Formats: sequence, structure tokens, C-alpha cells
Amino acid sequence: MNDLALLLAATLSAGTPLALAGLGLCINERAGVVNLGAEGMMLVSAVTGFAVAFHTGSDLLGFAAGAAAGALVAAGFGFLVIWLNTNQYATGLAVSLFGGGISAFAGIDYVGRQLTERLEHAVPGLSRIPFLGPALFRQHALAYGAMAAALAIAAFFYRTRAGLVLRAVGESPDAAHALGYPVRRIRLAAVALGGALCGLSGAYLSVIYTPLWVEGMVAGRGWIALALTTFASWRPGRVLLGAYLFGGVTMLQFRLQAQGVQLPSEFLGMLPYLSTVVVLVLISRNPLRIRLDMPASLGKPFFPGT
Amino acid sequence: MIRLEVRSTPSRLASALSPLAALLFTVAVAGLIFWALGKDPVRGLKVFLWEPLHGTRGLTELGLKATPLTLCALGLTVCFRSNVWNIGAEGQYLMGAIGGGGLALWFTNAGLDVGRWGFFPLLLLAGALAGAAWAAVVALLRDRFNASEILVSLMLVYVANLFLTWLVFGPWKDPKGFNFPQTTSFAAFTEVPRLVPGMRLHLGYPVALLLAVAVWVFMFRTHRGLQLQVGGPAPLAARYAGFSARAALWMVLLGSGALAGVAGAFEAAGPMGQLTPHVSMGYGFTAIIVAFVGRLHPLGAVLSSLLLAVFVIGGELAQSRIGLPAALSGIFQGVLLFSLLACDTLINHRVRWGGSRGR
Amino acid sequence: MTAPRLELSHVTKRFGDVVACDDVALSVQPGEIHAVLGENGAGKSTLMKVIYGALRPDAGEMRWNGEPVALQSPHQARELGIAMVFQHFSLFDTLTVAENVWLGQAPGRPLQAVREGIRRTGETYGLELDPERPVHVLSVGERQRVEIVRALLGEPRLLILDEPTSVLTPQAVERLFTTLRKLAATGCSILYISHKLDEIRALCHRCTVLRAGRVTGTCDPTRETNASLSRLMIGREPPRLTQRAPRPGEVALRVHDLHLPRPDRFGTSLAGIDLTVRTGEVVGIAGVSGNGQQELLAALSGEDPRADAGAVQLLGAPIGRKGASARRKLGLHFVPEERLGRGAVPTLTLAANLLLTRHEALRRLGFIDRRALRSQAEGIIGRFRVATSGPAAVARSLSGGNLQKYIVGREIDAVPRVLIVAQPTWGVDVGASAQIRAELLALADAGCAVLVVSEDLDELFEISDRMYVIARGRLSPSIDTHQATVEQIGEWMSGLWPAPAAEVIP
Amino acid sequence: MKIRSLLSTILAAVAALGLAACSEEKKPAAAPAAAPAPAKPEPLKIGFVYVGPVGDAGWTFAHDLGRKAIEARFGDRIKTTYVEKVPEGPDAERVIRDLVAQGNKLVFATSFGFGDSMAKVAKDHPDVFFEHATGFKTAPNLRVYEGRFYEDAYLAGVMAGLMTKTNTLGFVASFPIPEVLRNINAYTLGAQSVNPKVKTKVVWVSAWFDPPKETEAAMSLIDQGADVLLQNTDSTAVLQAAEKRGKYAFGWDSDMSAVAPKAHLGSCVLNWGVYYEKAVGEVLAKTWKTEETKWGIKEGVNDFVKIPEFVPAEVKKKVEEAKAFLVANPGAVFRGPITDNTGKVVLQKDQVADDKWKGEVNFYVKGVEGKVPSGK
Repeated sequence: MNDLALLLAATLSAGTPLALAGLGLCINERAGVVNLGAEGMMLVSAVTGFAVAFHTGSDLLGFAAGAAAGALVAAGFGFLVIWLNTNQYATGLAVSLFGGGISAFAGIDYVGRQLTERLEHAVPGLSRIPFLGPALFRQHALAYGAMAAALAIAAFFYRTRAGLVLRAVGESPDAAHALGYPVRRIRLAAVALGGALCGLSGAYLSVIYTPLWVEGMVAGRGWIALALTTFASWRPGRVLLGAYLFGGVTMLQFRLQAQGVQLPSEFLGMLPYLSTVVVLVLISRNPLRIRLDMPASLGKPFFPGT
Repeated sequence: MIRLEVRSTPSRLASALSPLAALLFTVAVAGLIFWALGKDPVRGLKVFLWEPLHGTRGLTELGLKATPLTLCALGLTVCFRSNVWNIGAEGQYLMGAIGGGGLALWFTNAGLDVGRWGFFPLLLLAGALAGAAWAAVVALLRDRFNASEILVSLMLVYVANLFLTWLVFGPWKDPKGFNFPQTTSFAAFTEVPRLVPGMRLHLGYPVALLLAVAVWVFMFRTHRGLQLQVGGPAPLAARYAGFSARAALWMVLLGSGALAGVAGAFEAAGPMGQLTPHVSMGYGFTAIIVAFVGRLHPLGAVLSSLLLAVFVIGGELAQSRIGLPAALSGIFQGVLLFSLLACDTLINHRVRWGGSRGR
Repeated sequence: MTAPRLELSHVTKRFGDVVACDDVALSVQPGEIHAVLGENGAGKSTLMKVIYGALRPDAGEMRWNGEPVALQSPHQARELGIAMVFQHFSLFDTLTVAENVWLGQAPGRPLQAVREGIRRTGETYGLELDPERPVHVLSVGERQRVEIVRALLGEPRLLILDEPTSVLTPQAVERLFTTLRKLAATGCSILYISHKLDEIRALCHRCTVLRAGRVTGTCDPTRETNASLSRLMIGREPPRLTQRAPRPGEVALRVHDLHLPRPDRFGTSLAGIDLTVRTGEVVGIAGVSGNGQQELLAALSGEDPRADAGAVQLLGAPIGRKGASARRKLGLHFVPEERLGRGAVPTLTLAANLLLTRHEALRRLGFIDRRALRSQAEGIIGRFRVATSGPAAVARSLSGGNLQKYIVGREIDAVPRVLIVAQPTWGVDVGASAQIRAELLALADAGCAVLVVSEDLDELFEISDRMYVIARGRLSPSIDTHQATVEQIGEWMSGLWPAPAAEVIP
Repeated sequence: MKIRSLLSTILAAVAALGLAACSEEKKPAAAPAAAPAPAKPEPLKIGFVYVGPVGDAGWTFAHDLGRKAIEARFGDRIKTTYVEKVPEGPDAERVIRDLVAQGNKLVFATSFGFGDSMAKVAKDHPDVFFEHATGFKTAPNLRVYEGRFYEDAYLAGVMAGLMTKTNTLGFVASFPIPEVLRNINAYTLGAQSVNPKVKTKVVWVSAWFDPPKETEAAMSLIDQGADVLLQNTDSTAVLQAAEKRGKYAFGWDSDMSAVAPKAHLGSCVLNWGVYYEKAVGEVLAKTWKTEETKWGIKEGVNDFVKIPEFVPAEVKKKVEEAKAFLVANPGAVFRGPITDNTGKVVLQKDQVADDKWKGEVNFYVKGVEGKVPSGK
């Protein structure tokens, strides 16, 4: 029982960065922009967040800096794909490569540095409830922040006019343009906001989760977050669910090893990646479902009418 | 503000100048960074861009480095042109290395000396088959289940990597290797024949160049090649013409997988001579940049793989000669790709100045 | 006399080297229904976008109720009281009617008020809509209703309608006119863009005619004839087609009891389609778009090979399961509706675009004989008088009419047994339209079976020998064109045709 | 304008990230006034090939400290260069060749994977001396050196055996090579020497340096009841995880006591400078000859240090005793009888393991749970 609680807690903790990044990408894609640069943005934010937290001693400033860095990189990406109409896939890949390079470069002096003392987090009171306490209420505030963000984004998408405009832009930028909405600016805002959430996720990794800066530490989470958006058919609640699922699988592999499961660790290590593929297959199998949920202009360039 | 207008006909001038402009911009950024780091930019650029071209050893090393890049990028060029986003060439490369290396290992252990020229075609075949098989998984999942090839191919990179790790730590481990993660060194006859005495450049490079020409002919001089390129920019036209999108998907994925696999096999049986966990330096990923910098053109890929090889080797030299950090090379690659994409806008667009008209 | 509701003077708009509007003047009075007449490419749509704030003019002045205004955006136009209904709907398929309307309103209005407004406007003008239905389940006519309701909810003082009747049945057109007259009676001005002379004469109080971006005249359309309007519009009498006597031969294309479930949620299912086309005749299929034309064409061309093998027969051979290129080999060629992206690859040269459907320049192993390809392309360019720099020009560099001539030419040049053409002259200027129609008739005279699917009734009446009507995925019986009337076809377009007496092959 | 805004975007990113980080880097010292220097012998040029970044706080960091130590010791008689983050594989050969081409006469390569590249270059350059850490291939001008890290692991084990409350130890392991297996076994043997009930759980992360994975692995071990952790990976992540969860752990490769004051029970440190001084001295004195060096606590290449104040005095005493024993009997960690965890005797009573035995370790000793991955 207790073991299960700890696994749940570990799952929540491992799922949080995926959830934050996945939600950010979900906003991007709802506006019709695919950003394959998630991994790069997260790396840049991870190093920025770590550096700021290291120098100021404030996690909060670290998060803010990480989010800002993510938004900045995303805005650069947005400028290229939205104004210069460069290919979204190619540009995203460039962001991933560039982000990897520049974060390694900028982070040289931070490799091996320590942040101030890290403590176990707990929600006062609730964390002492048997089972539920250790399972759910001993997380960093951002873990709850991710849940709140999922709710807030769902409310934004389906309950507000601004959210409706965002979805409309992703559905048909031409129609939105004809109605007089500034499609490019809306897309840029969505891309930047998505970048900020990816940035927050990167900063969470380097400031809270690990907490260390090391080159390439995002280790494919950006890509898994991208897979999550498809998995979740672009719905914030499902993004959250998917993130915990993947987080759980990641933790499970170590858990199984520690329990002495007789499988080579390499095969256990394949689990998160293979399960991503399996879930993708299960989700994508029904093209009808995807088509109804998928923003119709996803990945397509938009030329304002002449 | 600036305003972009779509050109009715792409500009040939811009098309020719764009890579040059991007390269110049990257060099400028590189110079700036050197300067900002307190290094002499001229010396920095010389070490970075010129030294790698120095002497026979420099040039042969360049070719050696360019071999896997060219092969992987050739396949990706065809893929990207037909709108199939295979970004898992790295995984196909690794499987090719496992296939080619495994064959070499088997021949070595069996003591089956078929001679250098007898083994070479077998190696080629093994690498191609293994790489293609790995890519076939992507094609199958895309074709049957509509699963995004971007994500599937990428996830399979991690899987291939762990598979290789398992092999060299486990069943394929050299029994006399003190338990270290490597296979037995392959017998001499399995080695890819070398071209220049004393240098590591091997037959793989001319093969890559030949393949580049073959891909060029295929893409621009045959109906099949044309069919592949219609599916990308105009899927409806492909359907209208009756070109099978499924056939195109399978063909480009199997083809690019085979090419990446050959690259892996060459590397394993070429400069390495055994399998270790370190058979790839991320060639499959760097090849993505190579393909784009080469304008998704097979002959462009030949040139750009040399350029990227210069970047990588130059990055090493810049470390040992002037103490620059290793990460610079990655930044330059990213800047190059960014600026190229931005410059490419000029090919299909005309820039108009003045008046805040764009929104 | 009060100031005109809208007055334009010296408005000029350029795109690169092309002058879309050249020194245009236009004046609309309150309560006036004002037509803007011109053929495709005359600059009508550009002018309307200028008025609506979607484009900013390079020169000229616009006055609103006598006050000079410089519109920066459609939002600003809407605030002034200008509303627009686009020819290509600006609707979002996955959103509901209410949400679509909401997006067209000024911010700050709650969704509930919009729902109320939809109901009220619907009652006032006879435009009933269920606010909660998603748009992708609506028919084309209903979608236009959404557009109009969205425009009317802003209580506009000027309503712009761009080619509103191209997607409507004749009966629906009458209903629309009633609505518009009602609206004009309340003092709202209406700008009515069209190239359909009859409609303009029936509805509008005044008419401004555009040709090649310039105003060629302003008149009272009720006092003009079609011929006089046409002269203003194209500068000469409309070209006339010589009447021909069809000599139908054997059955070339036969569709029998074709059923096809819709390919996706946005499509239309086909049910019990029966259709024959004989050699030497031109057969038309009329219908409002979205009633199954795309699906039927895909099933005929082979792009959708799901039909029963025998449901589609070419010269007696079952081809229902064959792909597009296999059918083409048997002599069935097809010209799709979309020129760029389907009929031709925009980024490829004209010569390379031949290879989509023509294989004469291919050698062993699929190698391309570039010289042969080039001369083949030159032949088509010459024979069909395509204005282009040559076979090396990329497809997207051609104007719509010239590209259409090239594509139609490519298929005619193949000497097909059956040619299926969708919307042969859609968005094509008058001169090219006449040429394309003449070519189709000549092809039929030469013994080819020609099937034309079009939403333009005038065109079908002009060139086809027999007609079918498609509605909601079902096909009407065939009727000889000289026996049919516009009213009757209009009724059939709503699906109201007499139950077929045991179908006889005509 | 377009280019400029692109430029400024990139520069802003560079400025914000890159320059901030690098501003601390000192500018090259101005060249001293051109005083005619007395003719001096050419300094010995020494090249280092590192597998990781110098700032990894672990393996490469420790080697770089060694490099700095010889710079301090030999002054201008030597000149050192290093290349970091060299991938193990074909690229290493080019880097080593390039170092030789630049006139380096002594080359250290600090990872196992550089062995074959080194052997190839060594064959072509008999006048250059090559030193390969943790390798096993030697040649007339190529020799290997290694530490007896398992001695540190054993001492950590003694400490762990006394400090554990759950009698469950945890080990975050990298790759199943003999060196790592020796450390796991030594850790367990050390603990069992003072607490026979101890068992060890192992989690493999398939990486030398991957803090997020190391953290996840450490958390899993703690969740499974392990309360004293040791790692054979290079970051401080395991120690930090233990601190966060109120458990114990050790520093590895370098002194990590500052990272986790409450969790830190001691650091297993490396001090390569000792060996590098010997090697450089031999080259300068022209007494260099090929051999295999395996130094440990006695010689000072590795050590177990920084036992914190809060550890009970008797525990500290036991650890010191064990250390004194190892100094007196180098390498005596593996002394029979040793049985593996399937019950098979792998070392007879009173036998001391030789290098061959130690080089082929491919099993867990009794008390370690599970099975060696890919073991046969």
C-alpha cells in the first residue's frame, strides 16, 4: 500500500515537467503551429532557470527566467515561421539543435554547481493523511501548478472568447483573417505562451526535479511532450493524464529493477519510448477522431490574403 | 516594417545566393562569438574553418567524417522532399551498424575469410537491410495506424541505442575483453578497403558520392522520382495522378533507412573495427541539418556534409588549439540552419519595404 | 440630398506590378442595392476588401456618410457599420453556429446574447438556424445563412455580398432576394457583387461596372439589357456558341447503382447513383456544391476506388476498383476543379506537370526524355493558346485561365474516350471560358464522351446535351437540355425530382 | 531589417545566455614586456583527452585537478592542453593524432573507450608516450593506469553497514563493467563485514552522467527501503536525492560534502595528481617504461574522506580501522571466502583476488539482490 503511494508520488513528480511542456505545446498547436523545437526551448530554459536560481538563490526567479527564456526562443521561432513562412518542421528542428548547442555553451560554468539546500515539499496538514498524504500531497508547488494550468487552459479554450479565437485561428486562419483577427499576432502570442510553459518545465527540471544543470538533461522529454499533444487529441485534461501515464512508466522501470525483475535494464529502459509508440498507434489508429480534434491548419503556413 | 510578397516564379539568383548568405552570416556570428570570448576572431575562424582542410590527413579525415553524414542526408533529402518526416535516421544508422557489425563479427568468429572484396558487398547489404528494416517499422505504423512518423522514428532512436548497449554489454561482448562493453575486434578482411595508405578514408566515401549521383538521377530524371516529389507539396495532385502515397511512404522510408544503415555499417567496419556503444556521434541528427543546408538536393548534401564535417573537426581543433568550448560547434550548426531557412524566404518571396502594411 | 452612405474616389490598389483597382469611384446611397458587376479578375473582390478594411488602398479616398475615413482593419469597418459576406465562407467547421457568429461580433457581447440575436434575426428575415449545431453538418445554403446572420447581427448600415448566389438553388436565390429587399427597406445599403446579369437586373437599383480594375460605367440595371451590360463588362458582345446536333453513339461511361459511404464526417454519402454517358455527347451534372459532387467525381476518376467493380463501367469494362492511373490507361481522363495543387503541382514546371497524367515522354525504366517532354508541352501550349513564358514556367506563375487551358489541353490532347471535367470555367475570364467550352464541344464531336460537373447552371445549359442533378448524394433522372427549364432544374437541386419510372438507358 | 531583426534575436539570446555565463572568463593575460629570456629547454608538451566536460564535478573534473596539480608542480617545464567531451569512438583517434601533431610528447586519455584509438596512434608514433586510464592494452610506448576505487567503496560499505536502519543499501550503477561490479560488491562486502544482515539493491541507469535519471533511480531505491546510497555515476544527484528524503549517501569521485550536509557520510575521492606527477617525472627523467599501475588508498590515488561530525565516534573508529587495514594490505577487499548471490563460491577461503580475477568480475556477491544485467 505504502509502496503504491510512493509510486504515485514519484509518478506525479516525473509527470509534472511533461505536463507543463505538453500543455504549452497544446496551446501552440491549437493555434495551428507545430513547434518541434520543444526540446531545445526546454534546454535553454533549464540552463537559464538554473543560472538565475543559482545566482539569486530564488527558485521563483529561476522559474520566471526559465519561462522568459522559453518564450524568447519560441518568439524567435515564431518570427521565422509566422512572418518569414519558413517550414515549421525544419525550423523547429533547428530550434532543437540550436537550443542544445547554446544551452551547453551557456551552461559550461554551471555544470556541477549546486543550488541551495533542497527540501522535501509537503502540503501542510494534508500530507499527513495516511496513503493519500504521501501519494498526493508531498509535491512541489509546481506539480499542483501543472494541474491548475490544465484546468485553466481547458477553461480558456472552452469557456472564453479569447480561447475561442485561438481555436478559430488554428481551425482556419484564412477565415479568422477575413473576420479581421490579427492571425499572425495571435499565433505569435500562442507560440510565446507555449514557449513560456515549456520554459517553466525546463526550469522545473533543473531547479527542482534534479536539481542540477547538465548538458542535454531534458533527455527527450520535449519530444515525449510533443507526442502527448497528439495522444491527448489537443485537450488539456488528457495532456495531464498522458503526462502522468508516461511519468509512471518512467518511474516503473527503475521500480521494476529495484525489485529485481529479471529483464536486462536496457529493455526496461526502452519502456517509456516503446509505450509512447504504442499509445501513438492506439490513438492515431482512428483518423476520424484525430481529424475532428486536430486543429485543421496544424503545421500549414498562412499567407494573409491578397 | 517589412512585407513579403509571394513571387510567382522562384528567384534563381536568390536560390543560388541564399546558402552563401547564410554561411556568411554564420561566419559573422562565429567571429562575434570568438570576439566576445576574448579570442582573436581571425585566428578563431582560421582554426575553425581552414585548419580542417589542411594536408592529406586533414582532407581524408574530412571525407571520413563526411561519409556517414552524406549517406544519412541523402536518404533524408528524399524523405523530406516527399513530406515524410523521418527524423530517426540515427536509429536506422545504429541498426545498420548492428547489422554490418554483427555480420563482420559472425564472419570473424566463424573464421570465414572471404577476402576484402568478397566481404564488402555483404557488408553493404547487411547494413542496408538492417537500416531499412528499422525504418520499415516506422513505415508500417504510419501506413497501417497513421502514427506520426516524426515521433515514432525518434522514439525508435532511443530503442535502437539501448538495443546496441544491450548487445555489447551482453551477448556480443568480447569474451576476452575483460568484460568491457565491446565486441571482439573484427578480422582484417572485414575492414572497408582504404583509399590512401596510412589514412583512414575508406571506400565508403566514393560509394556515398556514387549514391548521391544515383539519387540525383532518380529524383530528377525518372518518373518514380517525380512521383515522390509530388506527394510532398501537392498530395491532392498525387492522388489525382494516381501516384500511390503509400508506395511513396514505403519507398522513401526504406530507402533512407537503407542509406543510413549503410552509413552505420561502414562506420562499424571502417574506422571502428568493432562494435562499442559509441558507434555514432549523432550523425543521424546532424544529417538533418546537412539535408536542409544542402537544399534537399542530393548534390547539395554532398557539399553541405563536407561543410558540417569542417564544423565538427574545426570545433575539436578550436578546443585544443585555442581553448574554445566544445559546445560552439552545435551553436554554429543551429545558426547556419536558422539563417538558411530565413534566407530561403527570399527565394519564394520578394521583400517590400515601407508602410506598415503587414499584420 | 443627404451625403451618400459610402463614397469612393480615385481608389487605386496594386499587387506588385499588377494594378487590381485603378482610380475607382463608387457611390452608394442609404437603402440602395448597388451592384458591382465585372468578370473574374476585374477587381471586384479587391475593391470590396478595401471597403471592408481588409486591404488598404495605395491611393484614393473613402467617405462614410460624408466623413473621410481611412480603415485600418475589418474591426474598424464593422464599428462603422460595414459588414461583409464572403464568397468563400469565413466559417470554422468544428465550431457551432453561435460560436461562429460570436467571433464576428465586437468583443464584450456575451455568447448568450448572440444566441438570442440569432433567433431574433432569423425570425425577422426568415433565416432560421439552430445556434448549437456545429457548422460542418450544415448544408451550403445554411452556411451562407450563418454568414448573413453574422453580418446582420452587427446591425450594419452597409452590407457587402460577394457572389452570394453561386452556391444557391434558384429558389434559394429568390428567398435571399426577398431578405435583401426587406433589409434595404430598413435603410441599409447593400453592395451586391456578381457577374450574373439576370440577377443584377432583377434585384439592384444601380450598377457600377468594372473592367480590368477600371470603372467602365454606372447605370440603372433595370433599364439595361443583358447585352448592353455585357458590353460594359467585357467590352464586346458575349461570344456565342454555335448550336450543334449531338450524335450519341455507344455507352462509354456507365454508373449503375453506385453506393459509397462518405469517406469522412465532412463528406457526403452516395446512394443509388445511375448515370450513362455516350460517345459524342456532353452530359452535365448540376447541383449546389457539397451535395456529393466531390465524392462522385472521386469515384469516377479512380481517386476513390472503393466502389463495387461493376458499379462503374468504362466501355463495358468494370473499373470500379481500379486506381486513377489504371482508368486513365483505359481512356478515362479527368480535369479536377482545383487547378493548383490538384490539377497541377504549383512548384513544378508546365513540362513536368505533364507527367501527372501523360507518359509519352517516358522511356525504359521510367527515365524521362526531357527533350520529348518539352516539345510535348510546347505543343499543348501552342494548340490551346496558353499565355506563358514556355514549358519551363512553374505552374503557379500562370493566371487561372491560362493554367486551366493548359490542364484541359493536357487531357484533351491525350485523345480520351471519356473526359470528366469539374467546373471547367470556374474563376476563368470570359475569353478563356468560351475557348474551353468550344474545345469541349469539339471533343464531343470527335466522338469522346464528355461529362461536365458544374455549379454554374448557365454553363450547363449552354454546353450540355443532357443533364442530371445531384442533391444530397443522389442523382436525378436525366433530362434533355432543350426540354429543361431553370425553374425545374432549380427544384431538382433541392432533391425534388419525380420518382424515376423504371430507368431506361436513353 | 529582416536580417537585422534576426541578428538581434540571436544576439539577444547569445547575450542573455552565453555572455552572462562567460563573462567571468578571464581575458588572456597581456604578454609580458619583451624581455630577452634566457634560452630554456622546450617545455614538455602534455595533452589530455577527456571524455566528459571538465565541469562534471566527477570523473573528468578529478582528472583536470590532476592536470592542474602537475602544472603547479612542474611550472614552465611543462605545457598542458586538454580536449574535453571527446566521444569514445573513431573521433578520438583524430583528436589524439592532432594532439601528437601539435607536438605533445605525453598524452593521457582518461576513458576506457579511448583504448583502441590510442593503440593505433601509439603504433605510428613510437617517440610519444601514451597513458590510458582504466584500460588493459599496453605497448612499448603505451601503458595503463587505474585506481583501486573498490577500496573506497568498501569503506563506504563499512560506514553504510553501521549507519543503516533498514539493513537495505542502495546502489545507483552506470554500466555493468567489472569496475562497477567490483564497487557494488566491495560496498556490500564492506557493509557485511560489520553487519551481516545487510542486503544491497541495485538500479542501473545506463549512463555515467545523467542527473535526472540518477535522481529517479535514487528515489526508486529509497522508495524500496534503501536508506544508505552509493553511486557509480558522476553527478551529485544521488546525494541530493538522499538529502531531500532524509537518507544517507556518499560523494563519489570528488568531495561532495558541501552538497548535502545532512545526508553526506563521506566522499570517495580521486587524486590523480599523484600518478600524473610520477608519469611526468619519469618522462622528464627519461625513465618512463611501460607497465600497469593500479594505485589505491595506500599510494593516495583514491581515498575515503570527510566523515561528518554527526557520525558516532565508534562508527568512525571502525571505518578508520578498516582504512588502516587496507593501507597495510592494498587491494585486500576481495579475500576468500567469497560466494556470489547464487551461492557459488567464487573465491576460496584465504585466497586473495589477483588482477585477472578482478578484471573478470561478472557476478554479484551474496547479499546483492538481482542478477547482473547481461551477465551469463
